[in-house]
Amino acid sequence: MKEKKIAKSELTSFLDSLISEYKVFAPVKRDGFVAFQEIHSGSEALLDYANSKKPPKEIFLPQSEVLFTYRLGGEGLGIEEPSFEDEPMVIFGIRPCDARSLVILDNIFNSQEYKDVYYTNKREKTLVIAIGCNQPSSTCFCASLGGGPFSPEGSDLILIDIDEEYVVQPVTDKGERLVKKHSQFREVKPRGLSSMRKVTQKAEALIKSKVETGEVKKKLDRMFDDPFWDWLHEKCLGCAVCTYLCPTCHCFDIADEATDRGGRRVRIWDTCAFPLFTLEASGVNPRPTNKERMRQRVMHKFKHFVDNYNVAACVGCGRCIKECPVNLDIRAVLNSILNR
Amino acid sequence: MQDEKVDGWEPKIIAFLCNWCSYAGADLAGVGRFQYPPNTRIIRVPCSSRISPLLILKSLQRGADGVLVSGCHPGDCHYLSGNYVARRKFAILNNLLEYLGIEKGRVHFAWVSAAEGKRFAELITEITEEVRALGPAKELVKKPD
Amino acid sequence: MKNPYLPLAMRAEKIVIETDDKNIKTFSLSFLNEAEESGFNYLPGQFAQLSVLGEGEAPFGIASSPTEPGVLEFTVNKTGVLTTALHNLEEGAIIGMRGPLGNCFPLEAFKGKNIIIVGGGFAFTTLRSLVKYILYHENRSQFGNVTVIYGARRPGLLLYKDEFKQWEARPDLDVYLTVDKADDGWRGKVGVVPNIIKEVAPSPEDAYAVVCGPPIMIKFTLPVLRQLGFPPERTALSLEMKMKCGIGKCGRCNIGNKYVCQAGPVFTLAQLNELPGEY
Amino acid sequence: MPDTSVMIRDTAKKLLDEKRVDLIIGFERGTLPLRSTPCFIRTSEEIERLIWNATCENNLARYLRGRKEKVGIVAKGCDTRSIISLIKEKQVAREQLFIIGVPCHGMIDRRKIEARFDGKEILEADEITEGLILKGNDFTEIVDKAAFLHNSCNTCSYRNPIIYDILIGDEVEENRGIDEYGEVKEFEAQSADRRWQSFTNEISKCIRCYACRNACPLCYCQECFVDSSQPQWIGKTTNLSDTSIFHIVRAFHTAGRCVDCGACDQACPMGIDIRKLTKKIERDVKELFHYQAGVNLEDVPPLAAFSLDDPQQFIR
Repeated sequence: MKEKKIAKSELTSFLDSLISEYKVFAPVKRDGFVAFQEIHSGSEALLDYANSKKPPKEIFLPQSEVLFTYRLGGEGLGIEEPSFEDEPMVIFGIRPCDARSLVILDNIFNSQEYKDVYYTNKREKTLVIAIGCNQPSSTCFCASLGGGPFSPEGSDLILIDIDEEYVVQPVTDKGERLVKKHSQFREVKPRGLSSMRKVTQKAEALIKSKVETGEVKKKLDRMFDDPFWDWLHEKCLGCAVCTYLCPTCHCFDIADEATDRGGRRVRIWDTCAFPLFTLEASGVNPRPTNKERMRQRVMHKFKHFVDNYNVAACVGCGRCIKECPVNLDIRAVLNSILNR
Repeated sequence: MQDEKVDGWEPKIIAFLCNWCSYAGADLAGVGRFQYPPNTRIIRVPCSSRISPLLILKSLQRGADGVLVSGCHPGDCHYLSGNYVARRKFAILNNLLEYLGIEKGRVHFAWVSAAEGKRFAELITEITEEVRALGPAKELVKKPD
Repeated sequence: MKNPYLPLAMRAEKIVIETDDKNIKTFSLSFLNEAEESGFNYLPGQFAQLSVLGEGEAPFGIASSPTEPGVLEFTVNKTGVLTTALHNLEEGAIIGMRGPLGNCFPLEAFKGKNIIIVGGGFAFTTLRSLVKYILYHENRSQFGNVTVIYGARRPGLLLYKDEFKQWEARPDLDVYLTVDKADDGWRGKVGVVPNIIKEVAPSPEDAYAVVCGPPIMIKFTLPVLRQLGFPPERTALSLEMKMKCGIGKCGRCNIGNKYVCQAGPVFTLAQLNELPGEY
Repeated sequence: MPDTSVMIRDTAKKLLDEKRVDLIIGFERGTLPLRSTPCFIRTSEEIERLIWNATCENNLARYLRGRKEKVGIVAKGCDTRSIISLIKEKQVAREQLFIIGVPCHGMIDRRKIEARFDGKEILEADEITEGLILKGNDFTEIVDKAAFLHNSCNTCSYRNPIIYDILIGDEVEENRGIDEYGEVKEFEAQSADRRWQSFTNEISKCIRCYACRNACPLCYCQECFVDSSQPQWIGKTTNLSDTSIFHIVRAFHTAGRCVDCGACDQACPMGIDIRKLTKKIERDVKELFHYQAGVNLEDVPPLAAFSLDDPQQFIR
């Protein structure tokens, strides 16, 4: 599809026109960090940022989500589903790694046999507009996982910053239609395209972190009983920072919350790092210590997910690396797996 | 407890009373026919030291407008020192709740002996009026988000 | 789009106490809505999620057989929050049910084979479904000899006593009941299940073994079956793991790369041998 | 004076070689600038991994419970206070430990540095005596370390280890003239409404990852009240009431035990000011019961004791 451009000075008006039609999520600064939130004016969107603290997965898989409410006392169960009448949405300014994470999550929530209506309903109504990463962080290793600072996968449209303007690459028909519809998008001159190539090459060269994840998978295939796991977890606190801040982690719990004559069933993020995750009512726990839980996290992301969906459940965004309270760096873990 | 209407609002107070003194005091108030407002729901516990802060906070979360914790006077504890230990715990909790901005007058502590039926009735009357003056509980009430 | 998280409304028509410690009850449920009933097609070995609204949801193997329409049965051992809530219900209560979930016993592979059904303790629920399914008059001729070996710690803890009485009287299946510790009235065998299997020594020739039971029983039963000559491909087990969604999304019931809720709960030993031993 | 890292390595090597301990818990170089990471050393070949610098923030006492072997532990002042609390609570035996005490000048708060550079990534950091040389894509800057210490380090008056088997280097001068409870007083000075608002603003950031709880050396309940299902004390969502109760009760559970090491604050990915609560409780414990956690092995923990004349003005 053909590239276009949009002048930075026109971005706000473009966002404003999106806001008139869509619920628009964009990065904003909140409590000292960057978060994806609904904006009501184009000028609210933050353009100069590395990435959000929490991944935008929460737009589709919120940390807490009501599955249904119920009232006791009537006929039957008295269940009421949520409306599912979400407005059409736009995520603007998502990073290419996070856009890819949505495609990875689709494997789970939009599977053949059981469609997760809560997720797919929002997902299908959302346009994804990414902004490429001219300045990847030292913790970014997207290129090791099949992505890259300008990877189009998962986006409908991707913007590449070439100083005064963005080159706009439509990725899907949806993206193309959006470009056609809005007057802010104009023809891009060959000079613009060549600056784009310069920018992307420069950024790609900045990604120094590399892990041979394909080899990791081959190693993991034979590593379940490896003594490696005996010490890997030793400094892990067993908290949920890495999994809750991960754009591809999607495990959840379901719980009921009762009030007087009614209540609700909610689903909540959950994590393999917690003992409760697999603790059975009988007291049996197949993953009783940090060792098994850490192994599950690594195996799930880099082996089981690859077995089942042919893609690792990691996009190399680096959030878990930046935020781990004890600097347990997943890249170091993967590299030591390679050395086994 | 969350579903009642606001107009015609009556405060709801949860009273955790120790089995040996305060509950007996409440009983005596009944036997002695001392009048007090009917807003209080009594929960009998073995000792004031049995009261975990969680019980107090959970009461406020689930819609109690006030909480009273009451046990034997110092020196009278059936288990000798339960109320002394509880006193330290409550001192910290009481300060912490006030510090965080939970209105003074939501959570009350009192010593009531088995002989103080009249005092119990007066205490409940006072607390009910104090809580009524504050209006419905706000801070910790769990609202659907 | 169908919402896979919504339970269907069921009425508890009958609640029967199974064991003398009163810890195990069987719930007979009927559909409130007929259309939902006709859309509900299951096979022995599958499970469903039962809900008590306000308390939660948990998975249970279906203990009834699809050959007896109109009713769905679940046998529930009181262990945690939800099972306690179920036990507190009275007949007539409305229960939520989501299913059928998971795979079923390899019924196609069973056809024409002798079937050895081994169960222990509370884990006879889906086996009961299987026995009933095989004994159903339209199905019986498709299967060879059927041997049932079922044990519990003591007579009072055996499930489905009345049905076992009927089965014992039938000429077309062999039933061996055993207890670890007998009481006065006990006329069955005494000894742990693996020992009884040794004693009965079913032939592995043209046969398929199905095993459900507590981990300790499984652990000692599998070597006995192997010794008798049952190959791992013809030994089936039903597994239990903590589950929440039951539809392969919530991420907790995996063994290696397989979710027990979707790829299981029934696995052949050959399949399990390919997976890590984390269950 | 020899380098602290070298002295730690020498001590650790000796301990392992002489089989006086089976395990050394210390710090090694992290994978990011301004980051070191806990390490567990069992053979003297691995000794070179051990380091010491101003980013050794984690409280290693967290890793002591439940161990059977003899452990050598690298411990700052606050870490030794936690160890004292753990010994008092019989979670670890003094005899089981060889404490390698390291006087501390305070640990760097990398988030403060990140904020100062407003999102520009620090790619390299070198520590010099008073300062840090920070390098990014198009800048190099020297900053004063003291300006970027953790809040808990700024108010710390126990920089020197309280108990130890060996002290590495010389004692450092303790903070003087600091108002340890300045932040608490500032918070207290606001109206009740403002206090509640500012508390809930903080708590609304919580994602219930329990990093605060899990990083805390003293949060070791077999079953945390948030994990209990019978009864279920609080809901599992990020509902503000539930998260508030989590934080209030967790803080309360640290009463008379918290040594203000700041591990909870440091672990929180959302930057919640958890010390606002724990510091208040710590002050109350000091004022009401004249007790400070982890400063000696003798004093009885305040909530395991009482005095006949404890304050009770709040009780009718």
